[in-house]
Amino acid sequence: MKKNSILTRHNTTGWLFASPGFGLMLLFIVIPFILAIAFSLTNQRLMSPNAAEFVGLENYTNMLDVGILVVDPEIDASGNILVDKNGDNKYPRLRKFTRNNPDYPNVQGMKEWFSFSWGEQKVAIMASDLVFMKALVNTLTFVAFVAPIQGALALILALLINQPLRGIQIFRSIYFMPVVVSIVVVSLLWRFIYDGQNGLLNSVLNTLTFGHFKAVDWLGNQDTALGSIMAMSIWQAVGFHMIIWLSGLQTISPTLYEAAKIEGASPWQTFRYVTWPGLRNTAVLVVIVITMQAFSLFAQIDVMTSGGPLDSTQTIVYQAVERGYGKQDISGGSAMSVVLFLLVLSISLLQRYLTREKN
Amino acid sequence: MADLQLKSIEKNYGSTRIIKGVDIDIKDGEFVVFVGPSGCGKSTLLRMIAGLEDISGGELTIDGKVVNDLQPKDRGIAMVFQSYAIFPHMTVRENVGFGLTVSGVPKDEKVQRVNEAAQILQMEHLLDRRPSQLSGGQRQRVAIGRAIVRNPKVFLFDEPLSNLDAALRMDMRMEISKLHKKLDATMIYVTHDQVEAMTLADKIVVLKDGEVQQIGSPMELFHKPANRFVAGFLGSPSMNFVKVKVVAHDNDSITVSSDVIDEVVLPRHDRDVAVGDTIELGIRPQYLEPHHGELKGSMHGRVSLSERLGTETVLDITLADGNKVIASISEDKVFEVDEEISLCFDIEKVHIF
Amino acid sequence: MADLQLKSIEKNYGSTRIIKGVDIDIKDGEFVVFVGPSGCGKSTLLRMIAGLEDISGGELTIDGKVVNDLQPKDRGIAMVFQSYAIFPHMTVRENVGFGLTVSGVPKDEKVQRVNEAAQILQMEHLLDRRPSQLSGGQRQRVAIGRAIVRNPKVFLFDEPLSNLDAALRMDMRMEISKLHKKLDATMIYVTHDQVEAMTLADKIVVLKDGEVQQIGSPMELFHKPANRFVAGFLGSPSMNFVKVKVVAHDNDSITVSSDVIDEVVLPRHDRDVAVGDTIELGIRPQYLEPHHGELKGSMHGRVSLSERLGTETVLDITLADGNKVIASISEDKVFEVDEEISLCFDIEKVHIF
Amino acid sequence: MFQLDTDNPTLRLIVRYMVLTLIALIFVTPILFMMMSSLKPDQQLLADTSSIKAFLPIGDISFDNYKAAFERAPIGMFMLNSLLVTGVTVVLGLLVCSMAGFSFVFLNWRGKSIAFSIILATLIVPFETIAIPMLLMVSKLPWLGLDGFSWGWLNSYRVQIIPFIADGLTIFLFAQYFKDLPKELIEASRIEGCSWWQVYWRVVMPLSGPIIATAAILKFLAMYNQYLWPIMVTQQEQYRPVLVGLQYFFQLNTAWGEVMAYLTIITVPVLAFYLALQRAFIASIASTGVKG
Amino acid sequence: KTDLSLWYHGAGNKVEAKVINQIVNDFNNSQDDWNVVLESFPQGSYNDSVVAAALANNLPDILDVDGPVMPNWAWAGYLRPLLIDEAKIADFLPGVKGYWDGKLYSIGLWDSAVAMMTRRSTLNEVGARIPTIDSPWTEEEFNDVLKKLKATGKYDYPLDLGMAESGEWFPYAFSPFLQSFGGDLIDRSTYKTAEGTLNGPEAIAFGEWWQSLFVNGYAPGNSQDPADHETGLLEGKYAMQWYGNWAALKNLNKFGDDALFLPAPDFGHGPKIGAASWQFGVSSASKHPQGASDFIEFALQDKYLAAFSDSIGVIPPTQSAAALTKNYRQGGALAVFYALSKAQALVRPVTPGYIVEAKVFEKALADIADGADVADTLDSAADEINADIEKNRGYSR
Ligand SMILES: Nc1ncnc2c1ncn2[C@@H]1O[C@H](COP(=O)(O)OP(=O)(O)OP(=O)(O)O)[C@@H](O)[C@H]1O
Ligand SMILES: Nc1ncnc2c1ncn2[C@@H]1O[C@H](COP(=O)(O)OP(=O)(O)OP(=O)(O)O)[C@@H](O)[C@H]1O
Ligand SMILES: [Mg+2]
Ligand SMILES: [Mg+2]
Repeated sequence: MKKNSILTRHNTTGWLFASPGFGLMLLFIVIPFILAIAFSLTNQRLMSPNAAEFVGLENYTNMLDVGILVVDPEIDASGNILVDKNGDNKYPRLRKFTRNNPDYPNVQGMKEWFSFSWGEQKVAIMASDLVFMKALVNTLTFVAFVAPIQGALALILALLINQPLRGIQIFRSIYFMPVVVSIVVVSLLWRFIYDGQNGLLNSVLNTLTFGHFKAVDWLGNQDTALGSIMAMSIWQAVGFHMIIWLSGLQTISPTLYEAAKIEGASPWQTFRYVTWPGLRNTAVLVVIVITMQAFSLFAQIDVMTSGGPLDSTQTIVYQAVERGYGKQDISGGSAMSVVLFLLVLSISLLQRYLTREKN
Repeated sequence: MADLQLKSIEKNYGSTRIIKGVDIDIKDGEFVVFVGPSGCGKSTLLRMIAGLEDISGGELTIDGKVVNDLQPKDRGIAMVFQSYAIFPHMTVRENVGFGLTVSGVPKDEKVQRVNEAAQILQMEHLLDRRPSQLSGGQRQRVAIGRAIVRNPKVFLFDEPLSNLDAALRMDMRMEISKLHKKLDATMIYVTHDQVEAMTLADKIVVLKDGEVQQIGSPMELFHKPANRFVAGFLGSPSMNFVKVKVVAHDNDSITVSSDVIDEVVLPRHDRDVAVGDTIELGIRPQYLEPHHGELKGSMHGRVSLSERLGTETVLDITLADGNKVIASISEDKVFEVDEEISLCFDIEKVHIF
Repeated sequence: MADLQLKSIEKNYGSTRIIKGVDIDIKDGEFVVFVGPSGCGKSTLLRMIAGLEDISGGELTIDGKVVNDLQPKDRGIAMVFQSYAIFPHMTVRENVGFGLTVSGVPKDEKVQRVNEAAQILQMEHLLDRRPSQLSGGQRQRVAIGRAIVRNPKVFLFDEPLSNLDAALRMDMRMEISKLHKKLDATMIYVTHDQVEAMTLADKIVVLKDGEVQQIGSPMELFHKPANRFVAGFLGSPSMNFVKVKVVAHDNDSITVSSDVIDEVVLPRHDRDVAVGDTIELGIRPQYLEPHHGELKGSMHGRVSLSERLGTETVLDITLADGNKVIASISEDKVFEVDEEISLCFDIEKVHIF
Repeated sequence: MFQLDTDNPTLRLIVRYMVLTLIALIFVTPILFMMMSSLKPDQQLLADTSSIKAFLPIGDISFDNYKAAFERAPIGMFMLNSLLVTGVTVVLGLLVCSMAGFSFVFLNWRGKSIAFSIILATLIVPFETIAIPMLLMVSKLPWLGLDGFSWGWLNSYRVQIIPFIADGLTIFLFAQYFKDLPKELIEASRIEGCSWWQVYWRVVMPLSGPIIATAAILKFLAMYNQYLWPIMVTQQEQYRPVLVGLQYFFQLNTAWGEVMAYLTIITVPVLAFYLALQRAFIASIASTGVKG
Repeated sequence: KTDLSLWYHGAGNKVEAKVINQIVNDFNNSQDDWNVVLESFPQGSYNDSVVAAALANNLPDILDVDGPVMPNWAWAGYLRPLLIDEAKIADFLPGVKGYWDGKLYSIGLWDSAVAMMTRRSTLNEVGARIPTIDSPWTEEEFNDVLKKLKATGKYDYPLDLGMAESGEWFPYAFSPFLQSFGGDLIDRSTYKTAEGTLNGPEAIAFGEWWQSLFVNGYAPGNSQDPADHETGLLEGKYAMQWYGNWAALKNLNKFGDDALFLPAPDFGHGPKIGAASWQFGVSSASKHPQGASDFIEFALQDKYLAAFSDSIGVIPPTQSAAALTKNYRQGGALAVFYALSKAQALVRPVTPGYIVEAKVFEKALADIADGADVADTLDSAADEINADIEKNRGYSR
């Protein structure tokens, strides 16, 4: 678009065409977002008789502060290290250090995020907003799993659906169906499916294994909750990406397939050498869209787990909403959103940078 | 390296019959060209040989073995497509070696065979480029290289040159011709460019509406077309057809005339005619010799368009009865539009239909 | 209806100079063809005339008025694109009448003018079809109809025929030629097909790398090319160039020879030469007459490929020094590959560069 | 792609259809579950959730839940509101976004690339983030209506429509599509004397059917499923959309049968809309092609 | 007539709508100054709607408010004190009177109560004593009952706490346990800190006990199936259910005389249950506070209180109203709830910070139920509450 020809040199017309759309976006997205950024620098409450005050980056530091605490094992009178039942060293409780202890000013009010042993000592990584840290990790985990899996499944479906079979349109519609249904509705339905005692999933698995399967409390178990939500999210959105893949598939020239066939390529070789390379641009788009959707994970959590059990399904957007609306701390919630925005922005810039390099 | 037989090959799409029982015999090492108007079924026939389309009826044998139900890769064929069908994300080397890669040929052997093929096609310096960095002709060469490297029994080409511009087309045509001589392989070539057909083929198969019109060497077809269709199809500009009435005939000759042609005596052809019959004369534009004015010659008309190409002049001539003929003169001559001219022709070179 | 002047027209893309100061004078009613190799700037020049590209330097006048900064629609031009650019969602009638519709011409007048245009192009029966129901040639006719109907001062064509197949191209070429005669409008036509250029143009402009090489009538360019480039560009197959040494010269003649050419005396051209200079002879393939064996003629070589086209035979000949020349004979003759032959040529038809 | 190493074409076909059908089951079951449950009384519905019965219309089947649902909430009104708000937003959105896309692709103006970057960046902003600032803003915006000038947009259709007319994704989709339109068509129409508006309206839009369908379904989905915003801005029942209506069914004792009936009712229009546009939709995404 | 707008949280509930409409109509017909216009909202999003309206300066004249939320709204300036003669409500249950900062901001037309619902036969089977209001179960007794019930193996779980419900149920139903242990959400003497009350030794004891319920398999955890919660007791999957009076009729219908509604156990500091349900207040935005108050006062008539009770099962706030009802009159099937309310009810902390306290408490309980470390969790909860109080400058104005 460097060209500046008579054909396209039209300042006023250009503005006239763009301004309704662009103006609305400025008014209803950009300005509110700038306001949100402004909120994040104050102690604005959702409702309060007190006027907001500028607090600088306090909301951010409260959220992102981490510290390190090195703890010596407990020692008995004779100087021996105390050992618990399992033979591990016993350490004093961390609340001793983090609560009203002026000797450790840098970890006041913090909670243990995770810890590891360092010789005799225990090194604990402390976070001032532990829930947010978990939300951050969960969100990244969610993205890291959902993006590739959903992308891959969508691709497989697209390949299936790309066959020239009679009635394939019907299957296309069916696979796309979950996309059409509101995610709130879908989440409600899946709560029944995931139920711990007699949910559908458990009974199906039970039947399939002839009763050998032990019922799992899918949403109530720390180890399975996030995974279950991932599975459902993939189920819901995979049809959407299937369609995008399909469009990519249809841009690959059929003669390339014929050539590969004549050269004697197996189906897998055909995929590896013809299909996949032909989908590279599509892949970039799919990854970007999935990533953005995954980062804004909210409705599923809100309806299905409220972030539990034990914060194993906390996510950034859910936290931001919980903080901003539930706890009326609109400045804290805004700060989280800004952090999320910056995170996604940097990831997509990185993605763009990487893909540009290769071309 | 292989001979092919097509025995009453048929192809139906649903209830439409596209190929209507085609018989062709192709000998080992022969260069066969399929020509015919667009939609006549050339590609379909070729693709059936390749195994890309099911054969609806008849039998296809390669080296005496029926291959109707064999997968493409098991037929020992290689194919070069009009759109090249080279893989855009692979280097030339990878493209050429693709068939070997997928069939698991050891690396050393692969390298060697790719190099050999590249040498034959004089594209060793291109091996590490990507298709996007190649010109059209070079791309087509890559496609051919990919075919060569596998040592197929039969090469199939589907209009391999029609995406190239005129000059390049001429070069590549010559290269394919040389390649055929060098490899001595059986080749089947589809085109609708008659120059390609004439220059490349050992044997031309003229198709129309899924039926074979004539099979023979280029000169056989050119000089002895089996029917009007074949006659009109080969040669450029295409043959003029003029309706005449038989005035008289004997064992050796036929005398004909019409409103626009003075009575001429033609050598007798192997065709039964009766006096009063309307027959058609076929005269190639190159054998029509125009002269200014109505001086001599047996046809008369007006120049409606004259195209001077420097070494050749093409005339559009409207005859007295409104029909048109084209004359082509192999030198630069000036004719005025609307000028009256008369045309001579060599009675030996006239075809009768 | 209009004359055009291009005065040192230039075009830069960023720092790249695409058109390097072009001067062309086009008279009212003239048919001007721009030719040149791909990428030489033909389209760019045409698009600058149309107003689709900015003019970076120089002056463009139409009917004496500088139009550099005028919008396309205000220049009184119409343009026909290679890809037809007809609107797929409109019928032929709507397509042809589109220019009139958007400029608010009254309905009656529009109907009348569309019908007129359709009549000129003999496509009245197509008026209610959609573009997808048309063949390539018919589509191009619609595009031309859309141009005609607006009664422009200047018609611009950018390779209008290159998407059509050979036979159709020939027909459409003739139609455009007739159209020009009928409308008597100024037309500018871009092509890289030299046959089109030769047959259509009143005046050919040969471009190379954004510079004009020669401007003149087709025969001027063919018989008196200004340089080697123009000589090689026009004529098919293209001109042979042979390097020779000047052996002697006087006022009327030059004597030359080389390893492969026996001494010949050529008529003097208007070129300064000294004895011992290396010069190039340009000989068109049609003017090289091959003979079997080393009987007569002044060049010697071996046939490396012989193509029989029925009424024409093209020979690829390798000379003793390894260079190649092409000879074209306008009859069907048989030469064997590798046969030794000698070549005669008409010294009057030799060009010296 | 997926070939089986069998030479029996019929068998191959059967296997393919079986695979397709099995997968289809995975996608259709939850929705089937919803529809079947809506026909059952609560007691049975809850008991059935643990078995295959959940998908079968067996037991005590009736439309009582639907009757009850219609009594509980003014479903017709909610539906009308939703369709009105969604319809108007989709239509205006397509217009405004396609115009912006047109401008970005075919016209040149100062600040264009910055504007485009801003639009792309807005794709990343989650709506939850800006809801409160936006609420504060719309409550103070002026409006000139039939009954004169007023301040504040709450409790109206406009507050549900106007903020969502323009969105980055739609603009982006249109821009992508326009880039692939043959440039000659635009140039030809300019030479024929079209103004830019005529180029847009007479040439570009008629050629954009497929992308219009795509954008329409995506926007329809997004709008129809609005929830947070209507809760904040519609204090009067007469303006509420369907998803807010869903809340009517979660009282002290949730009536699951009615919930399922309501869910079924509100899902039907979307499915219908989707199926209507399906053809164009799939064709269009396919033809948009994806350029990197 | 002047219009007065009234917002109510009961959209989607037909019987409730009937009563409230009745009141509105009666009021509008009873005088010539005011015309009350009702707007109903679905309960699930009612608070969000009101907050949004408040932010946008769009509040109605009269609105209803959940009892414990009232101080927050009053503090934020959404509500104004009622213009009602307090003598008129002297005999109302304490839980329905919304006092904050010494002023009456809201008044409820009913109260609710929670009880341990079970069956006589169930307890008899394990030989458990049937507790009474005067002599509730002690902690040991209660734990023992659970243990015995568990040991029968007849039940999926001995006790249904209603973990499937979320939101306000947690502080409403479970904070009384904490209070009975001697802790609280916040130090009620100052309302300035939770340190020591929410994470003191008593609170930790409560936490450990709470966790033991789930560790021992006495109660289903956070992932309880809502369907089971609804029907578990009736179907015999659960032996006891800690639930509100609104579900009592179901049990009565099913079990008849066998049904029992028992008081909360005493964990050392007396048995406690929650109080305060939805109440009516007047918004500060109202231009006609007198008319608004008049309407509320009008609604306080016994017949309406009884009508609500009869239609949605809630507890009437006065003895006289109770006498008019089917279930709560002397000897009525649910009269026990009236008694429970009277004897054990303790309102949730009356402070604007309650909103955050409730959220924090809910999460802490859920986490402990899921196995989190009790002391650490309660510490975090106390910290968060204190931080919130600090951010709001002690919720002073
Ligand atoms: N899949 C198909 N279904 C139905 N008809 C088909 C199909 N493929 C080709 N045809 C028809 O078969 C006929 C022969 O097609 P084919 O491609 O073989 O022609 P062709 O001789 O190669 O023409 P061209 O010179 O244009 O390539 C055409 O009329 C075409 O319309
Ligand atoms: N937008 C552009 N930016 C930079 N260079 C350009 C641009 N458009 C064209 N060019 C260059 O300008 C030169 C002339 O292009 P032009 O299209 O005029 O060639 P042409 O003579 O029409 O060639 P062809 O016969 O292939 O159509 C080419 O070298 C091309 O690469
Ligand atoms: Mg073909
Ligand atoms: Mg060009």
